[in-house]
Amino acid sequence: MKIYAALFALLLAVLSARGENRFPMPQFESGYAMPAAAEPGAHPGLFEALDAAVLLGALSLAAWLVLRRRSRRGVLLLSVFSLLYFGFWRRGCICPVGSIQNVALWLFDGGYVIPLSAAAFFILPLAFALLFGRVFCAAVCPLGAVQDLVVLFPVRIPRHLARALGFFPYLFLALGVLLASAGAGFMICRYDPFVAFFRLSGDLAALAAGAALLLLGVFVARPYCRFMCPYGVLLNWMSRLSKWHASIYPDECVQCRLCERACPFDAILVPNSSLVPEPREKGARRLTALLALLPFLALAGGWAGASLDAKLSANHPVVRQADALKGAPAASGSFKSKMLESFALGGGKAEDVRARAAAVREKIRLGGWIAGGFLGAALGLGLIGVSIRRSRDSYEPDRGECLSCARCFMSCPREHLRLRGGGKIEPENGGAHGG
Amino acid sequence: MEAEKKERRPLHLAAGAAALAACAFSVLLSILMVSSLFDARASSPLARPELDQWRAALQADPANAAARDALRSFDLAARKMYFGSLASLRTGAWLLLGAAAAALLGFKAVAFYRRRLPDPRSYPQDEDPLESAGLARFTLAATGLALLAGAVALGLKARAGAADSARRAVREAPPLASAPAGEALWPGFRGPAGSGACAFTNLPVTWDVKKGMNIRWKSAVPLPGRSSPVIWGNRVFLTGATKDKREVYCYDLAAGTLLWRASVDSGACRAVEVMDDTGFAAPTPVLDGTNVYAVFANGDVAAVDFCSEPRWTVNIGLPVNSYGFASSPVAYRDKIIIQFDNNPDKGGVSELVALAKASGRSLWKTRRPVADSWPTPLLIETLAGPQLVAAANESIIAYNPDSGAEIWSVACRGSDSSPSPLFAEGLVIAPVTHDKVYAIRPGGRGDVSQSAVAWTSEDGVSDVPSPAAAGELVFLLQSDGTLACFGAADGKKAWEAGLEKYFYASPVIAGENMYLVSREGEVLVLKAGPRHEEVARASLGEPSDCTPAFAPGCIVMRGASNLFCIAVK
Amino acid sequence: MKTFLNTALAAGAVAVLIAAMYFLFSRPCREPACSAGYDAAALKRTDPALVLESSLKIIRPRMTNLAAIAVDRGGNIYAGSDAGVEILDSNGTHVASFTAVGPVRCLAVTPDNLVLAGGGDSVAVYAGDGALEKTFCTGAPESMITSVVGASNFVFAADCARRVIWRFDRAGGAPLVIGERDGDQRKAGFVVPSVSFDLAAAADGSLWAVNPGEHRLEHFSGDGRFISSWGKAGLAAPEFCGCCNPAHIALGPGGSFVTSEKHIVRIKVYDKSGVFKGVVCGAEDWPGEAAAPDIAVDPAGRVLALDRRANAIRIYTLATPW
Amino acid sequence: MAGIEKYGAVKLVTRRGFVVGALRALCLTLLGWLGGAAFLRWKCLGVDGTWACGACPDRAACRFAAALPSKPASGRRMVWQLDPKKCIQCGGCAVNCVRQPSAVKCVHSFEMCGYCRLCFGFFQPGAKTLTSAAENQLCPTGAIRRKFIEEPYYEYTIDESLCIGCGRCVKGCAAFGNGSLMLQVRHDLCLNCNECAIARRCPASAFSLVPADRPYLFKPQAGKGQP
Repeated sequence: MKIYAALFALLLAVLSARGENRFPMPQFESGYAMPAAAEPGAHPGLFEALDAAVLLGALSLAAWLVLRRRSRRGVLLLSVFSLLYFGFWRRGCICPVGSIQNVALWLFDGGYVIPLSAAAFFILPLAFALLFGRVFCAAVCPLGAVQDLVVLFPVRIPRHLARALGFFPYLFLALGVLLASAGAGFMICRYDPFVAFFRLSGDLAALAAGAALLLLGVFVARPYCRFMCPYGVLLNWMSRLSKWHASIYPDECVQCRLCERACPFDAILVPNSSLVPEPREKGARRLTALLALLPFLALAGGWAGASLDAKLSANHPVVRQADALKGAPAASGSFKSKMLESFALGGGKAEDVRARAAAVREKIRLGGWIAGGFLGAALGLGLIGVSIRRSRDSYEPDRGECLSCARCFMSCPREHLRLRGGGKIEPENGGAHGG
Repeated sequence: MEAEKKERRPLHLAAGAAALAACAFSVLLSILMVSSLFDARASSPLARPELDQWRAALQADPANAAARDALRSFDLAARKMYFGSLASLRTGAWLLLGAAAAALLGFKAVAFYRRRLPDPRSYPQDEDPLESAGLARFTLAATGLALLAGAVALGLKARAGAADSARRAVREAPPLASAPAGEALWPGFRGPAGSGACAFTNLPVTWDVKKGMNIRWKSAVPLPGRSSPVIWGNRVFLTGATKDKREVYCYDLAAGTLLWRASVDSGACRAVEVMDDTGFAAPTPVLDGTNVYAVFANGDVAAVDFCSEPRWTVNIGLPVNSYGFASSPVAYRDKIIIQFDNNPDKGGVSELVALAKASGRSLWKTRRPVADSWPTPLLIETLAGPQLVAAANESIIAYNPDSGAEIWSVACRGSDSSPSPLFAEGLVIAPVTHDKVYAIRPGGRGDVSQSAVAWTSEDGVSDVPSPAAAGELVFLLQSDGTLACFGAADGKKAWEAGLEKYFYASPVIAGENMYLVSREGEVLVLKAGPRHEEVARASLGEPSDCTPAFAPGCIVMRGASNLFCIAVK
Repeated sequence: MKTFLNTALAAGAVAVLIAAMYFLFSRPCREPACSAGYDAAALKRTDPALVLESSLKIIRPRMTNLAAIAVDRGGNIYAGSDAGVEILDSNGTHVASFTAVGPVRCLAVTPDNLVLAGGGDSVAVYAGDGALEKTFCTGAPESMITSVVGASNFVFAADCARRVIWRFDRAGGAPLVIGERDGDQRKAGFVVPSVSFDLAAAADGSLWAVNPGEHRLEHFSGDGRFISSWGKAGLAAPEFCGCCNPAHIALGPGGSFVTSEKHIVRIKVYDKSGVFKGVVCGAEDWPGEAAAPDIAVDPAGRVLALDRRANAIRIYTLATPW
Repeated sequence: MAGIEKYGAVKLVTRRGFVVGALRALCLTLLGWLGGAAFLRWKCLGVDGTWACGACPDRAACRFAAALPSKPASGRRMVWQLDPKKCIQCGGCAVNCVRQPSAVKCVHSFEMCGYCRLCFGFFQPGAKTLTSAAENQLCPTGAIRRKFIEEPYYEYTIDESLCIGCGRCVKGCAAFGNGSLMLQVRHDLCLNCNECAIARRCPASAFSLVPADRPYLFKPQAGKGQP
């Protein structure tokens, strides 16, 4: 009822200001009681807290399952739970992937208050990645879970191809953060291929794209996570710095090569100490060349990004309105004509809109420089990363790429020994799901 | 191990079969769902043309029971179909989910039973790390470059699109000057007072386009037009049009760069026939410091602000006019007033039309008892208040520019009248083609044909060019080159001269000198005095029917295809 | 062989992937379907053939927030605002102005040039020089006076909250309630869905009142007996459309009617038997206006309309005589 | 963590280990700061979007949670809603919502309704007869119920299971009536997407996030409380 009080006060203000008419209520003689318009409330607020709590619990459990219990089955069950809870029950919103944009908007726009759940969804998985690796991807992320479940006949994508595709997540990250921070919409949510499934409704286009991705996922394991997910980029960085990380073998590597094909994501690094490295000075020369190239790549990227300002800023409502205001009146029924109609209704000044639009364009132009520069630098660092060789004498997970899905554990003979010794799990139902 | 496989075989098969069945089912289901989705789209409540047709039929004939029943049954069916398909979509989604899960489980089971112990010997040798690193570098670089190229291409495309957009135009344009005293101000046809005269004396009398002598700049005008340039502060405006394109141009007075061009289309886009001598952009635009108001041959009237933002565009009707519409608009307070004279024999209606500067909305229209004519109305201030004098073949009528009410009129018997009236020595001097020159005292009311005519003159009756006045002298130029000079007050002819050239442009006077632009582009400069005295001659090097515009230190002239700014260097 | 197969598969996969994403990305932002079947703008257009030829004069009173206008027998124009009343002569030149006791919602001038200003539940009576003579009160707190007229010996006030007309004698006493619900001719009495309930006094001392909810004008004798009514609902030009129209009426020379409507803002002329004559000005002439302009007809037969947005009074002089 | 040390630990080259550890510590601090800032901002923010402690001269006061007024959490939960004052009834709500039919419905503010016999929100413009037959109804799904109350008043109620939020009735009522019909997001249906699909395509930019404890933006309830 507070709202009515407020509105009525507002009304009175309006009346006194503009002498506006009031509506005399009909005098019913038949004793008719006037109903009130129903106002169903929003979902109760405790969901926010609940989501955050469930997330925390799931993450801890996942970390425990992967690093301590080393149980693929547990991870699988947990991921099914996450899919059902965060996916189908909570309808995939809010998810950490999208929370990037909430954080960006909040950091760049003082007016926006980030929902605590969004903040938690952004921070917790990263923090866990810093400590335990990408356990979030393994068992908590609903988008990951739905893809992980359909991995049936994984094929190995040639490394170089995987590398190239691995650049796209950086692209999405840069664009998503740029647009979100400029208030030009949440691109990452817009192109989330699975949220339509979680809602069991949505655009045909979105559903089709999701289905395509899932079908693809039968052969190419987790295509979205590996080749699109912008949040994966951050997790990748954090995971490289992780304090503890899943390892293929419980104690030591016996170089049996049994795990070599166990990872559907091709995130297992084979020992290379035995191979002959290329001549030292050659590598050194290449490395210096790439290092020298780095700033130029960044500059070029920045320039390209800035040159996209017009295209990018077209997503911003104010810019769209300014564009609608320019040029001759549009055909009735068109989107432009509707914008003009609403502008006329609001009774604002075209100059103001134009000024605000110009400001937005400048902002996005600057953002384009930064985002493009970031992409250029990412490219350069990627090239460098490909070119430096660290010698390994045992099979290790690639800390950045490894999703801690625990598939490889059961392919290690030492793990079987451990289980026997521990005797916790009988060997036959220690189900190894490695393809 | 083998034994284990054997005993598990049936399970294995069962799982596989179940998986395949579930697959088939879900495929079928998804097909059905897509179809019902299209049903929902097809029966969308938002677009039901049949319904609208039947409604129209009913509107026409309420008793049409057939249409009524058809409408009702269709409406019911469509609603059923819509909500039905939505419901089936909802249930289908859950079913599909279940089926997919079942298929997944089945396949998992198969994969589980099919699993083999890993056999490293069977693995192909992993690709050589060095080689793969090289490949990776290549593909990564290729991807990056491809993205870069794509971004740049997109960016450039957008740039090209926005190249001549108003935003850039405004950014490049010099700061807007609302012409104060001393600044250039030539806001409409034949200058501020419509007398074709100004007091500037620092203007060149001779120049040479080829050598560039005294030519400040020369820039091409995209579309043809006989409208004359107008000037406000540091900007020159003019219009150009073809049969199906109409544009307003803004040039920088200092440098002559085309700052922007705005196209005008009221959407009425009705074709109109004009004579080549008139063209599609004969009316000269008028300025009020914020907008330029332009009129075109097809009745389109547009207001464009000084930064190229279109304010409004309306069509006041298709002119019915044997030569093509040519009368220029007049700006008065919050109104744009247009003398819209049309040929009654061809079903035209002659009106004086007042549009609101703000919206283009018609504020008032006043019928005019005249046939089609071409003069531009003249706004004068009298003791009794402002008057708008509109000359035509049959009569010269003064209106109240606020209400459009008629104040006085003088009957005449001209035909094809084009010259605009002039205000000099307290007299309205109106040459009426093929009739006489009338000098009228604007005091009276009603029909003042007898009472208010101060003097008339048989000769000096111009047909195309409008007169010009310098102090007490009036200059009347005929298209065949006969130039006559009268005393404005008494109508006594001071002198007359044959210039042996053809003129459509109106004479304009700057200080001492009178500039006359001949049809082939020869510009004669005469003394605007009681004796015929030629000062100089120069040429634009291209034909011109446009009246020059004056700004401090320079003359702006429009040729057939170029705009010239002539100034003493 | 195996690697080749893998590469091919992977390439195909990537193709599908890119295609899917492109499909998503390049999908143009779906534009809202025009809510077809309801083009309000089209309904508001006026048929130019019905527009009566007229010339327009605009006068600008000094007061702002004008709410009502009236004309006296001399043709002087009275404009009421939330501050007071301004008097202008027939050419629109300022004559005088005085402050009112409360905001003026409706205004009238009696034959002997007393100014009646209605608002809230009362009618204030001022002498021509603005001296407050007396105040008539309905005595019903909820009442809301939306129109007042002064006949030779009575003052009528329309009360849109009570949905009745009050009649006072010149002393402000003997309040008589007119137009309450009666079973027979006027089943529901006055139906006033929104605040527009206008009156006009005929020369013979009888009273014309708007029944906006029923879209008709009703005729009462001076002593409050219902005599007759005319007007029908509909979108056509001669009819009254929307909720509560006509919002304002005025009587022209010879008992002809001038009506002013809201929503489709237009001013129309009917002859004394309610036959449609034509439109003085249609919605095109009232851009952005939704409320009905208050109207009055001066002795010269000019139609005065209050343009609240421009804070001006438009004076239409009809070319055709009444 | 002994077990993890035993099974999961990764032996690091010491120098690299040091750098990595430092970076890790840095990232953790950053994340912590982010969380703290988000919490403070959330806690300090008044329902109206201003700092609740904006009254106190130094913003520093906000750092101490004790100094902060404890607001109900729901006050800071935001939900999508559209402003009827900006709405132009373009019909986008009906087609752009991720739900079918849309979570946007027409609501009826009875206090503003004139209970007219001829309701321009219910009847087709120019309907010949005032019956609820299909040819007369404006609503494409027949979601408006018309009930006779007493001469001459009729009550109009919205059947939300049928309403698709196209806003035709709203347009009609706004154009010719009191404007008592308006479009609103029903929060029992709205999924409260992170980015509202309708808001993104609203030509009037009428959608915005509003506090969840006052989730409806009706027009001023004009009829309420006669003087």
